[in-house]
Amino acid sequence: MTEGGAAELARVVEALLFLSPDPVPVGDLIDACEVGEVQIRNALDVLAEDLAPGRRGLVLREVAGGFVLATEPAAEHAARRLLARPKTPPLTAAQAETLAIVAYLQPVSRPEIARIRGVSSESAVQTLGERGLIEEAGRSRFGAVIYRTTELFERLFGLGSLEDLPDVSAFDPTPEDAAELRERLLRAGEQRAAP
Amino acid sequence: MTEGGAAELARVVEALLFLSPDPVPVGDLIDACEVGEVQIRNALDVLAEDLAPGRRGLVLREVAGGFVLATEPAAEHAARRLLARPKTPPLTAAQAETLAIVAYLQPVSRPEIARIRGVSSESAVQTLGERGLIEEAGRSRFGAVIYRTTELFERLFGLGSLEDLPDVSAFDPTPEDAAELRERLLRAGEQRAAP
Amino acid sequence: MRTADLELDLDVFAGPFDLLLAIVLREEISLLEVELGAIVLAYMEHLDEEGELDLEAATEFLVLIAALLELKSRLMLPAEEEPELDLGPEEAADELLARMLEYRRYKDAGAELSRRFADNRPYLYRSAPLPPELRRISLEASRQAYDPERLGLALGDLLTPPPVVDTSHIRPTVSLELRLEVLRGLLLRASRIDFDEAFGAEDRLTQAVTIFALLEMHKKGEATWSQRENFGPIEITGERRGAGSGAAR
Repeated sequence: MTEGGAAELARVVEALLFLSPDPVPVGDLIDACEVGEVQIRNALDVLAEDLAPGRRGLVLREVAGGFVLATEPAAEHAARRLLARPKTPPLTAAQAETLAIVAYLQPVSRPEIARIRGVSSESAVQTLGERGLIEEAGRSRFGAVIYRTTELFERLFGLGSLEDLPDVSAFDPTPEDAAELRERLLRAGEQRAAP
Repeated sequence: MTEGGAAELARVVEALLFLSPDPVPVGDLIDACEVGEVQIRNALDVLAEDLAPGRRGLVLREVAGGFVLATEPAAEHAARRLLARPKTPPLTAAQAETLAIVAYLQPVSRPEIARIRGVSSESAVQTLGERGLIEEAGRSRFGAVIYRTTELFERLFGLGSLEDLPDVSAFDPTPEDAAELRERLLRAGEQRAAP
Repeated sequence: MRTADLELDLDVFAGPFDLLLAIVLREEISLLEVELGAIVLAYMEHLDEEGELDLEAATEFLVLIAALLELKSRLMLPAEEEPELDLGPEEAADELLARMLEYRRYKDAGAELSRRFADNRPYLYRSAPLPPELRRISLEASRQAYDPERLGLALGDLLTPPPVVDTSHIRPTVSLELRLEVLRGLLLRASRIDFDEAFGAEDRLTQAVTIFALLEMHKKGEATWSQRENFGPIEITGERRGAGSGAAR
């Protein structure tokens, strides 16, 4: 395909992404445009270049398994004024922990979440569900509802897919930290045992 | 305002128009961006230039209510392929009954459908309408919307015309009854509804 | 060190592990020596740091304080002779440690998710209905997806009259359903009915119920009626049925 062809296809792709309410997978773009994958990838490259940060009011993002247009961060303030859309509240610590457990262990049941957090996590689970970040994914063998993250979760957290989550072992404490914690636990127990 | 300022503001305006489903009046842009009318007009000029026909997948349009982004016509074919796919999930029992009534009795009013089925059929009628299987065909003298099937209905059922609907006598449990189909359906419906 | 205490911790302690961590790491004292009042203060401080004092936090706190009360009261009772325990002190500490470390992993992962959430919040997405020309389903692209027999079957079901109930033993009353049926039957044959002509010969109760049935039909948009003057003739007009019965044969 010629250079001009890629630019032209990039325009069509931009229009498709503008119209589509959800991120569009590459396969769907190929079908819709009736071209090959190479052409679509080229067109996406052209579009990504045209919409590179700082060039236009829009940027191209790859999230939730597809491509989507979004406004650039510089426009956020004016956009919230225009649409009277309040800033979404940040996640509470309880929500963030619960979401992390669901994201890494999915599908995961509520008792399992409660076991890891040490507290019943009903309200965090419910709020995350209401915010559209997690959803029910059936029931476990024991009848407990199990949860998984949603496409919206990937979109709002800028993840191309769940594969893009950082490796959970990155959050494990260092062996030294673990050893120190163990030491303190034992010491606390000893103090308690000898009043 | 400097040239750079106008370009920057044009990006914000592009973002605002991207987010807004309806045309945005200039006054709203002024309020959202917290700048004067001259700056907004300049930014709109810059944006109109950037989005001149043939340059991008989007174009800037001024319509009655203000400014709006739209896709360029060249993308329409692909957009149709991507987004206007017929939705054909299996019909529920309520939808099949409602559709059968409309297909065989058309034109038929919603109160009549409800009487034959013995239950209000609002949601089935709405879903069939959204899927393009039935459409409104005016109103009865009493203001009730009347329905008929669409060309898409014939297509999705593989019918050359309405004449090709299966002969109902093959499914008729009371073939000896010579009364008109509509009358018999209403009678059976009322018997069902009677306590 | 009495292993029972650690076991007791595992069984009874139901508070947030981050608090347990905080107590163990920061205070470096045993739970037995902690004034419950100090726990309250420590927890309030903890909530303060979190910047949230919502219902969930309050519930967690209640669960925690109840658990601690039970824990402390058990600790203060004289210890009984302990039977042989499966867990040695080291193993018990390890088990508690494993749970605390697992918790800490997801706590930190949660913090990372919160950062990502904040980083991605300024990107806004469009949410607009499709332009009208795209909302229509494309006729050219459509293929047969349904079996027409489904419609015939559905209609057959609708034509099946319910089993007839024998009501011969019931003394005759005037039923609204029957009056509706009569009215609908008449309106099927004629678009206009004169009330007196049709029902003048009926008894008063039947006439009254017929009027009631008319109200019902008016409500449903099936019929309307007019009376030009008090006690004048009542003319009932039915909803005109659609012409013919489509493809029905």
